[in-house]
Amino acid sequence: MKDIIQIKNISFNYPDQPILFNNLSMNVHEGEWTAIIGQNGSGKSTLARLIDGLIVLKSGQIVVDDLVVNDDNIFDIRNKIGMVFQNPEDQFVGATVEDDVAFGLENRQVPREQMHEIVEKSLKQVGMWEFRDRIPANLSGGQKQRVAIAGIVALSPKIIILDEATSMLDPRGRQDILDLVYKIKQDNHLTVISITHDIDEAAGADRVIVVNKGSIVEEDKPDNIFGDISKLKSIGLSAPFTSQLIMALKKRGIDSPYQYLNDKRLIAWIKKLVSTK
Amino acid sequence: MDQEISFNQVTHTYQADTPFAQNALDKVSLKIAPNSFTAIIGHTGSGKSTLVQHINALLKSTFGEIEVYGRQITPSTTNKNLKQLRKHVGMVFQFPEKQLFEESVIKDIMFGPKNYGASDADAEKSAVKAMKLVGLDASLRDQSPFDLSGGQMRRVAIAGVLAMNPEILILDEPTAGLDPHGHKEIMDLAQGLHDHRNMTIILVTHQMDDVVDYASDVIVMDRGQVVKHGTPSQIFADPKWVYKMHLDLPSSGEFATRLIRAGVPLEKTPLTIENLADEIVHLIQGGNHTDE
Amino acid sequence: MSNFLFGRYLPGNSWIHQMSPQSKLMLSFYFVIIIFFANNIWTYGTLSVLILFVVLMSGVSIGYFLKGIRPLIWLIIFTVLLQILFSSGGHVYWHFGPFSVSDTSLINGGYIFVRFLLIIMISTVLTLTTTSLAIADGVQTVLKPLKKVHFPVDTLALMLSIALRFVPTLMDEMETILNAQRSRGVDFGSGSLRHRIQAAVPLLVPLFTGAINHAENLSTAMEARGFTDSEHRSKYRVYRWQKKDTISWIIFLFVGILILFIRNN
Amino acid sequence: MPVKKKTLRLNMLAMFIAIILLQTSIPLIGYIPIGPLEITIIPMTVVVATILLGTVDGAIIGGVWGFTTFVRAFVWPTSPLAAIVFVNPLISVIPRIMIGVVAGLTYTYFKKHLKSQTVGISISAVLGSLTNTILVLGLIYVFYKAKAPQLYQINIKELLPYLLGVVGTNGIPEAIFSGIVTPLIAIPVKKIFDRTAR
Repeated sequence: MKDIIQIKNISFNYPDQPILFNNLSMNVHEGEWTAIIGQNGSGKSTLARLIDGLIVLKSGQIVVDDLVVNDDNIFDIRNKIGMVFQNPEDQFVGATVEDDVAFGLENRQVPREQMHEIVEKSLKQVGMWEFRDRIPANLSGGQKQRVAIAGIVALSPKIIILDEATSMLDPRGRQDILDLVYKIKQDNHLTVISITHDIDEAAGADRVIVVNKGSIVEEDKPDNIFGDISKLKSIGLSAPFTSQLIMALKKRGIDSPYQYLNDKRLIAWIKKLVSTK
Repeated sequence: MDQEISFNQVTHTYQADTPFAQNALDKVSLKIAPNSFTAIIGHTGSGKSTLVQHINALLKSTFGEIEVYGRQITPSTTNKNLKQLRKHVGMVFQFPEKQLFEESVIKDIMFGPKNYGASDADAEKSAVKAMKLVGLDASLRDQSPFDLSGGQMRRVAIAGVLAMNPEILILDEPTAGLDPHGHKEIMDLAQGLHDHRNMTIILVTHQMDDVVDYASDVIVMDRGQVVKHGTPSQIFADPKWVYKMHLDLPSSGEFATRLIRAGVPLEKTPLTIENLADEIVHLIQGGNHTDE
Repeated sequence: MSNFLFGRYLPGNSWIHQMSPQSKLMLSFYFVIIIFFANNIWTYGTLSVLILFVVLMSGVSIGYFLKGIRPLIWLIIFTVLLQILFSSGGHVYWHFGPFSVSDTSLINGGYIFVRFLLIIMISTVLTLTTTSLAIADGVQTVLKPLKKVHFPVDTLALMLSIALRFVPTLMDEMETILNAQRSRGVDFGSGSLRHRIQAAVPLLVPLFTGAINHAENLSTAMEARGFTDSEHRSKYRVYRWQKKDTISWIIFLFVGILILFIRNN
Repeated sequence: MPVKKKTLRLNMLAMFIAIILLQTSIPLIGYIPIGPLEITIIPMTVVVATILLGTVDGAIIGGVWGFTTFVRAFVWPTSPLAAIVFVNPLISVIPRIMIGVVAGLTYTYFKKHLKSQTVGISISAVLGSLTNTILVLGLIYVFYKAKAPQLYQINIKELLPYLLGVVGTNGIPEAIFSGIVTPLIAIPVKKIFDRTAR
């Protein structure tokens, strides 16, 4: 599998602030869903902005789909990446839903007739076509995030970065958005990076990268990472629900060969326990 | 004097006398016991915020009376009397760090007490106490609140409310946007205020896990009415009803319904992981008995 | 709320609704200019007929207009009174100190009253049939010729559209801040003047800092979506010139010429 | 200018325009009515914008306020003064633009020559506010002298003392309060702004 994003020995700090990344390296595989987790202030959002060239690197190199992130390539790179940010309010540029979806297309000087077609298609994909005339004040946070996703779909990128995109939504809105992104990822063969502190969001990923204080603590499949509850706790994260349940069962003398299972496998295992005994 | 909060047939109409008139509260009657930890839940637009804003009289009812610790609020109560009431009801809004404005942390926290007539010395005393309470280091007192981290700013804002020594504390989604660690700290603070300082806590939230972990009472709002009021286990006993209200079950309940759907015969909806584990163990061991 | 700046948009599909915002904008402006030339009963009469016709074509009921004007009535009466009491000349019926009432001042007072109504009616028609967004677009089109002298017309339009989009957001935030400070014991709208002005500080500081944060985040989001500058973009929303615009212009120009002929020179 | 700075400036201006629009419609944060007079706190916003964004942008924000005043004088006049005076675009717009210009120049001067930021901001605010008052008065007088056509043909000569009275009695307390309150707003806001614009 190709490494669609390669981060090579990068270092970075904000002016007058301590160093955030020191010689950090990581890769993102094409077509995978990668979750980057860590507590607030661990530098994960900065990482997303560096990949998109929104902040300038001090040293090291980032390569996105064979292009080095630098001033010359920046617009080509932004064509390849769609970002959904944390605050639904602060990424809604247009006066109405359709104007907002069109914003990115206008920036790329797409001809008008084509724009109308793309906007309609994109809004239908996220189920917001009926809301096209609405102004942002009359939308919920989840609906605004949907519009943001439509704005990204309209530009047909190769990579979607969710930068804490669900952290301001209620649990239901959160799941809705994740399901939607998953569907869009499958339909369009995209790579997804989700930056989050929601452990259950990360549990659904193909690969998890744990970041703490600007360096990578661990990088592996969710199964291997979520087994070590005490380690997660030590860097301010909670354990996924399923790990907590396995622990609680262990305390009651039900021994498990596993530390972590995803929802489906845990359900299957419990079912087996209940029916065989 | 009666130490409780009671609503008697309270109706609140937005934009009364216009074609847009809308009942945000519709004949709400309820009682919140002193020193309870009450969660108010309901989907967006169900009237939760309107409800709590009546408790500290930011909104006045269109009809009906409210009594808060013996102080009456009716549609005709004058603003002067309302201010006295607000002193006793602290309100922490969503993203409270957005209300900070003073040049130093200590001044911002002193702002509330001073508005209610405390002397500089008294206000400072309460502010210092409040800083300690929320776990802010004393060395931060003269810093600009705008130089702090997001989590610290939120605590300054909460300290600003606590410095007024309210008897009732209303928290509107106090943990929105925080990571798990910050979340737990704020919720533990609320619990500490309830347990050790006898405060009545009213929590508006979407997080059902917090409801079962912290609240003793739950009020469910739907379309401007109170549709259920009870303990967490009473509220979540009927998953179908919970879903009908566009609400979620706590994680354990959610997981349990999936287990049931997969054919694991759990008997009742567990509220916590411990409950769920107990039930599973019970099933497994129950199975042992029949096998023997 | 999307129509904050100018009033209240009423959705509809009337002749006037369908006209392009740029010609509505220009025609309203033109109408105010012809009012300057009206000076007798015939000219005022003609303009009143025209405005009634416009109101009719807007599909909005006269009652709605009258309701809209009601809050302004004291202001209008006060201004008309000023006019009556302070103008001079003609046959004086009554006078006291600097005040006097004469036949000319009464007639002029009447004209001023009509003028007021005409202007408020035309601007009300404009704002009832055009969204703020369309007005912003109309301004952009009207200013387009200024591009030749390197006036950043498109930047201005984008700025205005972002501003209009954020007014409701800031308004909501203002309300929350207001409530938060009220719960901290601030008494707004009462007390001494000094107290009332200082009460603006706990409102405005959070409002401004919030707005600055919005500006920063929005900038990041815009750049992530490929924004470089506002002068090199295609346009999604376009209001085309229509036959209805041409016909309206012809009518208005005709009335304008008519006014020049029937006014007292 | 780098893209980042340009976009940020565009959005900062947009936010201040939005704030001005809010202030012209919500009394509590825009103008404080006292009897027949009203003290507006919008000049403070123009001064704050000037201090953060510079003289040119301050003038733009002032101009936007002026333009709003002009439009409102037709659509929704808030006082006879507005209906009579502000329908003249020169009287409604120019003084407002000059608030930014004067406050900007004063602020830049005092930043170099004065240690105390508060005093510098305070003086800029007082002068900015006075500029507005003096120019509105001056322009009313100029247009009366020049016998310019009036939308409402009112005898300005008789009215002049009244206009001077209203504007003057508003203008003096307005300037004083601007001087006191503006630093209280500008200093914390500048802190956030500087961190953002870094």
